[in-house]
Amino acid sequence: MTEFLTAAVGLILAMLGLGLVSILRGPTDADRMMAAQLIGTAGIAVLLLLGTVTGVPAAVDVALILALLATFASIAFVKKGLSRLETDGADPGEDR
Amino acid sequence: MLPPAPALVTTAGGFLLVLSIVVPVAGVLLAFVLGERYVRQVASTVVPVGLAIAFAVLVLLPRSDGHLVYLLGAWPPPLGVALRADGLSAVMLATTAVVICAVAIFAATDFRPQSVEARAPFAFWILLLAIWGALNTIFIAGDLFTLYVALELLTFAAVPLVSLDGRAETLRAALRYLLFALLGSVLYLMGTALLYGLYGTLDIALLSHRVNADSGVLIAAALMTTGLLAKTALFPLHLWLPPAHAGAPAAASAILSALVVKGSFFILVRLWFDVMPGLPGLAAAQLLAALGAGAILFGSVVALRQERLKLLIAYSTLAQIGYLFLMFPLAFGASGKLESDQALAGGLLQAVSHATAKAAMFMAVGSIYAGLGHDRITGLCGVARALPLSVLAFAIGGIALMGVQPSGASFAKELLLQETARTGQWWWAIVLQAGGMFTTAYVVLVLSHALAPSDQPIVLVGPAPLSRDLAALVLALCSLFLGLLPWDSYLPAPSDAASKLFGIDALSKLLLPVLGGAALAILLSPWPHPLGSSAAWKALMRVVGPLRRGCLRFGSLIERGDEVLRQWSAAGISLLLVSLLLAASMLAAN
Amino acid sequence: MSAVTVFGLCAAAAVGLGLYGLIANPQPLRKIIAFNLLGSGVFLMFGIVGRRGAAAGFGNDPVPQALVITGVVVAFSATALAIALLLRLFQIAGSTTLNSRAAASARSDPSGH
Amino acid sequence: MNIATVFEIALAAVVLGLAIWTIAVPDTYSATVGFIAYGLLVALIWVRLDAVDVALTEAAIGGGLGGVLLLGAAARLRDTEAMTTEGPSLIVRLSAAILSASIAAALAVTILLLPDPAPTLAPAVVANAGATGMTNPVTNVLMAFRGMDTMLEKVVLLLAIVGVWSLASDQAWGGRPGPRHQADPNGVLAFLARLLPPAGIVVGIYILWTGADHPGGAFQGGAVLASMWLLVIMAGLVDTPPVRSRWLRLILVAGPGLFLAVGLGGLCFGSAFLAYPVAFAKPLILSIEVAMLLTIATTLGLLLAGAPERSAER
Repeated sequence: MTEFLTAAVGLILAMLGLGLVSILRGPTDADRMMAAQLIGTAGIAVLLLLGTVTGVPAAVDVALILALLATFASIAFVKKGLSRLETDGADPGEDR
Repeated sequence: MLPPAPALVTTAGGFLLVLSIVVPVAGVLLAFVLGERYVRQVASTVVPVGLAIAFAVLVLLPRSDGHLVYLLGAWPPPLGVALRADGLSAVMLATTAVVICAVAIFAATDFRPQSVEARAPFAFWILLLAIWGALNTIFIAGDLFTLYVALELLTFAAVPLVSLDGRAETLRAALRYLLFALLGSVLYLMGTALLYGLYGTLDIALLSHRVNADSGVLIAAALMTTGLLAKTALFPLHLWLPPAHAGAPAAASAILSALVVKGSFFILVRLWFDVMPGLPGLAAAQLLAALGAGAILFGSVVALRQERLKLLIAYSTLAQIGYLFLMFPLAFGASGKLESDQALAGGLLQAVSHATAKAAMFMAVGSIYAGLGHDRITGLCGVARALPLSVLAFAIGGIALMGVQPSGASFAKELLLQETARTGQWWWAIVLQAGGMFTTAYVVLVLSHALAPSDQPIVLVGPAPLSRDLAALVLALCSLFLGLLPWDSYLPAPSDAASKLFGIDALSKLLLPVLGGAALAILLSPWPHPLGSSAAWKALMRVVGPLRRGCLRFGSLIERGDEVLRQWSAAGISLLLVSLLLAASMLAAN
Repeated sequence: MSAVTVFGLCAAAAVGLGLYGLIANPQPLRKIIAFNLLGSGVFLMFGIVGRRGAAAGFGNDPVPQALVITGVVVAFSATALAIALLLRLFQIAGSTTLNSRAAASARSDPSGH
Repeated sequence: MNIATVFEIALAAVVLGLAIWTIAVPDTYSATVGFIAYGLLVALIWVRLDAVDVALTEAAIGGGLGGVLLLGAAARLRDTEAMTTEGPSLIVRLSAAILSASIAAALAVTILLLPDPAPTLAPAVVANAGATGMTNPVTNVLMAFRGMDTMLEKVVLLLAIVGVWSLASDQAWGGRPGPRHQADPNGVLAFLARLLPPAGIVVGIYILWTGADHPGGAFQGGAVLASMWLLVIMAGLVDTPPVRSRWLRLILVAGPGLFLAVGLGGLCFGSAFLAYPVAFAKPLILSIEVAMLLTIATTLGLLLAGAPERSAER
């Protein structure tokens, strides 16, 4: 069972690596920022499996923090991106 | 000065060590909460208390066998953290307290809290207290990681001081300083990680009994040394120092130049003499001193070519930092073991005299700048009549620094020269003498401009409060009479050395640097002298003209070299090179 | 090959990359990122040291862990201060170069005295 | 080679790939995104090294808040990229690369040659754990055995705040840090900023509370709270407080202040500075941690917000 779970972790990591390659190359910033989301979801999966495999229940707490902070990073990105659009457009005073 | 065995109990009076850290830190917290209006009152309460604590340590130390120990939380090392003070710590604690006190008096008029513009005083007083707390921690912490936190505390307090006036230039200087200092502290931290991995403790006393000539230790030592050199701004890692020290407000420059660079220097001394006594070996020590010699040459020559007084002093700090590193090879005997503490005493004494003298000089220059509205050296004519006390403080500070008896610098030089004779390293005697001459050169240069008569009367643009000049003057006098103090209860210096400071012999030792310095000033300074139109000067120029042109060309070459070395990438590459060279020489020696 | 070996090499490589980026990249923001990378490499070294010292029922020596937590917070504050300086410099000078000579030639008037 | 090693190598490869990307990519913004991904993944390495406390810190502060800080700066500085001068010459880059590589190699060799059995303080930590009544060894080290470092590090955070604030212009001194955020009050951002923080606050407090006996603590909890606070600020629901506010300043010194006060209490009435009386050790440490949680959350939030930019009246 442990081997199976570890293999699953390895598979997720491999997928994550491949996903990162395609996303980070991506033409727009939005593509790149998907990386944080990808890490958020894949990282949570890895952590939950890892917690079970290695018998470290606190890994769940790390997954919890990862979920919150990855969301936060995405929101920060959206906010900066939006404000950039706005400064390029009509309202230069905001969010400089 | 290795303690006989790791002292793992709190000694009587050890609580003073705690207080010397807690009092400034409590001042920081209190000042932050009470805010702009009361920040100066908090500082003026904390400063005398801190001064009293430092002197209490000074009094108590000889009575408790030369060591004070305090176990924080009553946890003995390696699990807990100990505070330890020996003679070196006590001397540095007292010096810091005196300098901070003088700077606080000096700054009291500059950073007076006002209703509209309260940002600068708020930051200045808090950062001043924070620097004090950080330095005290550095002088007495007995744990390498506590030292790291203290080092970062020092950097975080020093960087905003540089950019206090908010001009783009000073912001750039502060950013360079911060980034380079961070690079230095990361290198230090790397060494700490390796040492913990090797010995399972970071306590200095425990480590000193556990280290052996392992390759891992030597690599850790090389990394930590390099990191500390970057923070001390030893040539060629000095890119951040001149703009930062010259751009800060005068009171801040005094602190940065006199004290902040001594913090990392002190940790370096601890590392080489206490954590791993003698382990780095003679070759690495020679390398350090060679960099020091380079600092003396580059710092002094570039200082003589500066147009602005503050930059001149900043470059002179660079040269003086180099001077501090000459003690390292002198402390090693021919066998590569640590043999003499006298060189260490000389080096520490030099650090103390530089701290007091340089703070006085920066404060005097601050007064001159405030009075004239500029600090161009060629525009200083007549300032001696307009601001006599400021110029006097500058002159006394300069005289103390160039090693006139009975200053601390002369005593330190005497100790180091004795060591060069003892160990047979005559080449460092030459560097020591040359360093003294260069110091004389830039002091003479400035004074000859300041004392020259002026055609038109000088109009002062700013107020010149008496308290500012007095603070600088007292500090300069301190430095001048340092050689008379009874050092032997704190530093391993022979008590009879001070008596040799007077007499015919001493006079001849004085004349050489003065004459040499005056010659260097004439040869290397590119600026027209106020007396340049007099007949005697013209006659002199006819004789030395070709030589002077050659020297000036040499000077401009050095200046260009300095500019290249102060590029970020060049400094970074030098940093890595220095660390690899240090590691290689240490590995070769063991 | 154990976890210590794999991640030890990883830590050393992160240190090397961080050092290179800090020195060779001209932009201050990239230097700050490189500093963070460098710092994380050093922290990982502490982690390796602690992992090797696993004993008494702990998988990792708690002392280096505590040192790393302190170090991470210090590194974060350093990053925040550096970025605040950088943004302020950009606001005032309009450029972020650390090279004072280039900055002076970029603007016509050399400011100050 | 067993399957665990394969997993470790894969993890190290992904992390190193991200590190190389972060250093090598020409666009600063992409480098920042790469660094965020790197920071979040390094947390996995820490879990693998059985250092969950550090993993929490690294995920929250290293990758999360640190990444957002860098992201904000990169967004603001984006337009400068075009005007930056060209990088250092090839020789400089080559020599920097060679020298950095040799330092990395020296480090790698040293790490691999560390002595076996490795020295450790873990047994000593266990033996003295009874004095504090807590079972999380890292919390014990941070709050008791090396309490001085932790207290000084809180002062470092405070100085960072002073440093950032000191960069304000004189007109803006005392005012509110950062720009005023505006968002559609009925938009998705405002919705999320109402939805997420309650959960986040619970998580933050849970991380603090569990820190007594399990991985967690004030730093990690504080970082989560800070991110929730910033989320609400970014959605325009509340504004940053003016730095003149006395309350704000009290919160900012609460952690180190209480720490110092308890330490001085130990100096006056107990056995030593920063020594806790055994009977009250746990409640004392917990109350310091609660104060630190508030201080850390506020400090981290304000460090991200930046220097005061607007006077408080507007």
